Amino acid sequence: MTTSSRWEEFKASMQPRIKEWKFMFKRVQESPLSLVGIAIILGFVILSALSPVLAPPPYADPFIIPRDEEIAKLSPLPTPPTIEHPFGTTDQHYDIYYACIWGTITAFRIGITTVMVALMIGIIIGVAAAYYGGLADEALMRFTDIIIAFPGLILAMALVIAIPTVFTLNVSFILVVIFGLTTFFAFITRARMKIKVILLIIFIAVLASVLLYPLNLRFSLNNLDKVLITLWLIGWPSYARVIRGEVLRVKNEDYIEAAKAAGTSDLGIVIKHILPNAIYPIIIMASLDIGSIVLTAAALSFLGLGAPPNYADWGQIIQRSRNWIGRELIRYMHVFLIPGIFIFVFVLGWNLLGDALRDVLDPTLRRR
Amino acid sequence: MTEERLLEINGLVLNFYTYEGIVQALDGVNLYIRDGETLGLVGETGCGKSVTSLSTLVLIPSPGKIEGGRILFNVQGKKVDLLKQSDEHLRTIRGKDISMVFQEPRVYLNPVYTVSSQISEVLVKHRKEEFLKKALESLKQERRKKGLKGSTFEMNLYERMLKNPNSLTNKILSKIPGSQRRFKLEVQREVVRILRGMGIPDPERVAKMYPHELSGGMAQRVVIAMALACNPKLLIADEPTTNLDVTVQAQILSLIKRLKSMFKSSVLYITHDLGVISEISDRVAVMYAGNVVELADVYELFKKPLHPYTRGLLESIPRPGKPLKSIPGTVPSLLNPPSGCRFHDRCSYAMEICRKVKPAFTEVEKDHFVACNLYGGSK
Amino acid sequence: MVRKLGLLTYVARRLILLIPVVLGVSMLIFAITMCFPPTIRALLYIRNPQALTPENIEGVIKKYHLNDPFYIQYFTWLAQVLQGNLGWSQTASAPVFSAILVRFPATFEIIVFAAPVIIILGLYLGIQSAVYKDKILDHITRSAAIIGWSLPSFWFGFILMAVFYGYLGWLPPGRLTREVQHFVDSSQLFTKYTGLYILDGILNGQLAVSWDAFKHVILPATVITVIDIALIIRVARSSMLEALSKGYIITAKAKGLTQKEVINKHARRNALIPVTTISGLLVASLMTGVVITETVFGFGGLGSWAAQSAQQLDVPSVLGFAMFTAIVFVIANLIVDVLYAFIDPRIRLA
Amino acid sequence: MSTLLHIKGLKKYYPIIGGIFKRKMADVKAVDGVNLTIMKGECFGLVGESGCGKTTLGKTIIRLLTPDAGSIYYNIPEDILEEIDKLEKENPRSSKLRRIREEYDLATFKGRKLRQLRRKMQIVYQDPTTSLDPRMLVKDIVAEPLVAQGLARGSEAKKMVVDMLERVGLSEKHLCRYPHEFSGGQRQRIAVSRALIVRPEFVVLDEPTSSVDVSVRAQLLNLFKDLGKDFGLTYMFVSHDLSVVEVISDRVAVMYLGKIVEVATTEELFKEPLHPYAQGLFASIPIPDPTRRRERPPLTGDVPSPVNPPSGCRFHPRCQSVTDVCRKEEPQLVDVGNGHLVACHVISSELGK
Repeated sequence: MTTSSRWEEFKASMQPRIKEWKFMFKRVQESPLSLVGIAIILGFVILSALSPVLAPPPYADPFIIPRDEEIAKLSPLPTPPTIEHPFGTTDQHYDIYYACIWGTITAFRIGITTVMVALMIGIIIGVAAAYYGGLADEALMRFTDIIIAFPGLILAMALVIAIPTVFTLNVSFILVVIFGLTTFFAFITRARMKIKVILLIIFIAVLASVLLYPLNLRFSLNNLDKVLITLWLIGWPSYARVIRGEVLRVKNEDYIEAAKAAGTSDLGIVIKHILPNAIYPIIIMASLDIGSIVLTAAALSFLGLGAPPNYADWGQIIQRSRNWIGRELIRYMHVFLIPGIFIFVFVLGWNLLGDALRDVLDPTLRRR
Repeated sequence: MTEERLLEINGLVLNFYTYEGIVQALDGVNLYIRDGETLGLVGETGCGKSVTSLSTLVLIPSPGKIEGGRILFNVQGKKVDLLKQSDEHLRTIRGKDISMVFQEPRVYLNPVYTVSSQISEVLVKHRKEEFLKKALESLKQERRKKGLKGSTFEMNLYERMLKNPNSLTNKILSKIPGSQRRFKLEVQREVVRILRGMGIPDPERVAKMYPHELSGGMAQRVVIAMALACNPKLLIADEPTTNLDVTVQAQILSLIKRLKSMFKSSVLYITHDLGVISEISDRVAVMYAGNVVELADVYELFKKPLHPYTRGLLESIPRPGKPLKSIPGTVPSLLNPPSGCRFHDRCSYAMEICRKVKPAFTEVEKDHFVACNLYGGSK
Repeated sequence: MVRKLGLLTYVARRLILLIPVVLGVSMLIFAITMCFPPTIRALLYIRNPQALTPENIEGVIKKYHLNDPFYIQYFTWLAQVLQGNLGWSQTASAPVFSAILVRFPATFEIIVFAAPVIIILGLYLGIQSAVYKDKILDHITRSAAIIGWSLPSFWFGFILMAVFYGYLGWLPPGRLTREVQHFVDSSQLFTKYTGLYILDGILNGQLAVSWDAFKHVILPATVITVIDIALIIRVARSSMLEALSKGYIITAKAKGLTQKEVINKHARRNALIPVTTISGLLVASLMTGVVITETVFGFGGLGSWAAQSAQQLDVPSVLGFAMFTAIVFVIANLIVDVLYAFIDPRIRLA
Repeated sequence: MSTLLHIKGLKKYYPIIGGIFKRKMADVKAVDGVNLTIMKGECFGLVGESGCGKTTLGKTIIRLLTPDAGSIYYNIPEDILEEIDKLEKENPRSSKLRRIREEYDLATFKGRKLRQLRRKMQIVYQDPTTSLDPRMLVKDIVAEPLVAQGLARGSEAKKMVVDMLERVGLSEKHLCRYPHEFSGGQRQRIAVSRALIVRPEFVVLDEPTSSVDVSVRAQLLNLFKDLGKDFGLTYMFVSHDLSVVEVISDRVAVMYLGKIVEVATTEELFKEPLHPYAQGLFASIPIPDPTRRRERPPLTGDVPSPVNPPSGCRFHPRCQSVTDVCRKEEPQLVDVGNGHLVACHVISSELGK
């Protein structure tokens, strides 16, 4: 087969997909609010890309907020916006403009990584629970019930203070467990003999090398890292639940049985049929979730459990307003008002996008 | 001739405005139903049968819009165009003069209310006066028997409601718990009576059940009971037996036949099953892609079908010993319906004119209407 | 009869399902405690600060088996929890359990004002929004819901405080004005019957106290309402839309019922079912909201105590509070499940 | 004609889970002791009302479901079948019987053997809107069995797919489309080509025409007939539509509540059904001819629940000619001549006289 004909074939097979996308895009265009959402998120993406230009970092770590220590010594009170500090400064003279610009990247980092990790864990657990059913299902779902029983922020509060600052990760142990499990599963399923042998060899090699040179990684975590880890740990159960429900729904469809009748293996059915048909509600959830994750992270910062005091993070700046609860609050309004607008608009953007996605991807509204 | 027509639909045009464009669902539908007859409306999926029936009740599903035509209905000897009636007037017709039975009875019953509460709703809506009188009568009788004189609160309430059904005070008074005990009892009794008339065994028990506790056949009987509760002049049955078993279907069909002759109602029976059509109807209307293409007596239609589509349809019925025939091609999309006669691209008799001119609905023989250019319909 | 049995079985099954979840909650809390060294864990067992001094800390560790394997520790810990001993709260200078009991009424006051508004107004707006889909009212309600859902509660609280206290001077932060607080705490004329100051004020005949307490509750309750109402609106709207698209709505219309009857009788009852199930989530959301808003307004309830404890790394208080919220959530969900079975006859047979 | 399938005492129960601990409360006895033989190259019709277990029976025979009891002998020589009968009578636990069953009895197949069976036995579902994955292109749908069985891939597979599509009346231009872009009849053609692309010997057609329009139904029936002849297929045609079964099947079995009540050649059965249920069923079919309207009253009552089927003959509560023995004893299929089997006490006692 020549390359050009292969290209033709690729084009032909892509055509219906492009048609689908066009159709979706048309639907998106019809709801102006979703366009606003997309515009907001794009705006923030551009903002974070341009942040080194908009607010040149004075230190090696760009997330450290610059401050004028001399002035801070003279007057620790916040100063209102000036030309030099367009958004004003906080007490101790931290620059709010700088914090807002670089805080965008912090927000993206928190939102997107958390959703990614939550999605990954959620899909694995949800699919496993639904597919194996029975006792495994019951156990996994009770486990998610337990985590869901805690209001997210409150469990996060408990976890953030519980995670130690210096963290030793036993990499050897994890490697042995991962490869051990893979090999084990390969042997109990109908994988090809070649693969089984290769996996066994790798496992023995890993075991031997780990026994010879035990690997331990020591992490030292700042408060923001703890927030991230916490959010990763508590974000997945709702995904697992929804995915499980979707898989159970899809599992009973005729085309799954038809695939079974075609002789497709269990894993093939999961990957080729179940996941593509079950994934859409999760995508909608994820985009709505980024907003609430950023809100939770900001709330933790607001409670003094998040980013350290000199770190570019929106919630952390607002937290500083807690010093003037009462009448003076209005005098230093800029301290909480401006970063708050950033959080609000950022979250609003994701929520608008999620809302629009729900309409576009809603299977009940799809044409037949 | 026309004076005996109970319902007459003339040139009904209905479009759906969807994301993908305008679906021309009904393209000038013509049909009429006489007093006391059963008209079978037959057609394939998506040809507009159900839309026609819903339009008759002026309940058009959401993106749809009626853009032309008339629906004449005989209300107390007077012909009125239903499409021009006020919503208030229509509500007195719906459920009382025209009622409807649907496919999938369990979808069309509210899952959170019992059978009796759903049937009594329609009774209270349209036959309230009758039950108030009954209740009042039985109350008076009982008191006479006991030798009591004067009146009770309940009695007063009924009398006031009879005199002035729409007064606000009466409405508020009737909200007092227990104030309408006897009235409700009368309604309940009627519900059970109607259910028994449907051939439902143990109607008292069924009345207290929720829809999900009923079998498909039983649920369909309940829906029919609901539709016939007010003795309507026209019963529209939209594929009422499609998802039922053949043995249950036979039961329902004979039930409808029996009730029809009992109540002297007319029936508009919609189905895609030619067997059912020949079983139940007096006359048949054949629909194709938003048009009624042929309307005739059932014997005549089966013996001498005129429209090529009707012929094709009758020939595609599997008959042992005969080769199976089918109509080539598929049903067109109503987003972009074929020009002229909508059947022309599947028709083996298609002429040049069929591509351009939409055939008119003409009476070719007495009471036999066809919309086809073969029969000079294009004049 | 069958139906009743079905309902009983259903409730029994829900109750039995509670056991593993409650046990699991305790295990998770215990797992979190295990992240701390024994010297901090010791705080979880003592009932007064004198019991834990640098001299006798070893004794405490030994007494509660804090160096033993984790499963032994779990059972000793669970035994203490079941006796109502959740440890010593340094923040409150009181045992955690009594600290929760003392502060709960304050939080309850906020919730009492917020929750009914959230549910009733949220339902009303959601249903109206569905009935008038794509009309002005729908657009306004939906936009308002999305905005409410996107608002950072602490920021919104600050804005409200800046306006209504900083600028207008109307609604002060805190739980009571200082003088009133003093009166409440020390006067012979005032007895704290319930701990709900508005109610206590009425019971004591001191309406000024009630009024003062009410003024302080308004803003926190508003913040929680505005943020959480979005959840109910959204679910109510979509479930109402779904209910309106069902076949039985056509039946109801074909019966000749008015639009109002169709909506109020046939659609609404069905739309209530998903709203009921989501109310459990609302409880969790309220608890989170309380932590933030109480901190913003310096309102001395459970939430601000928990936030303060977390900041001061007061482990027993934070964990005690977390366990408390989880138990509240689980019980709320049980109630929701039972309600659900009453609304939806189908569930009883499952 | 030789037999392709021997089905003996086949049972398939679905558990009902419920109660406080979600334990098994009861069984839905979907298929409850079915004996059948299907000949090579015939079209075997299976009729009955919904919920009588006909679809379950079809799926169990091709082992999409695991039977709870019974055996399905596939392509088994007559002499071995006789030996099995003998062994079962003498010593049902003998190791020889086990060995034979492992070789011929599909009910015992597992793992790789089961997957290889998929090459020989295929199924076409009732509703192609649900049996075709909405997120896959036609070429991937049709090629799936080839790829899964490792029979062909890439351009070779594509060529086979195109050949197959052309055979069922579609063409190469339909390759890169989603199922929702087709009409019902075309979708069913896609489903047929997926089933036939591995060149199976036995195909279960599970109400394949009940979701398509009347004018298209005949096209599909003709297609099935042609393909059956060309590919030398044996069909099991499951349907509740008797008129369709009448034109396509060679022999027909009538099923009621998990049991076969009557088996006969199509002509015999449609001319004179013997079992009272079969008679009632046949009388219930509306005939598309207004001059031949039904006179006989329809069967009364609903089909009982398959969880607690009636004792004895399962049809006895609805039967007109019920006798005492019907309530107690379960009737067995008896040959009334010409391979016409009926399970009815009344008929077999008449025959005995």
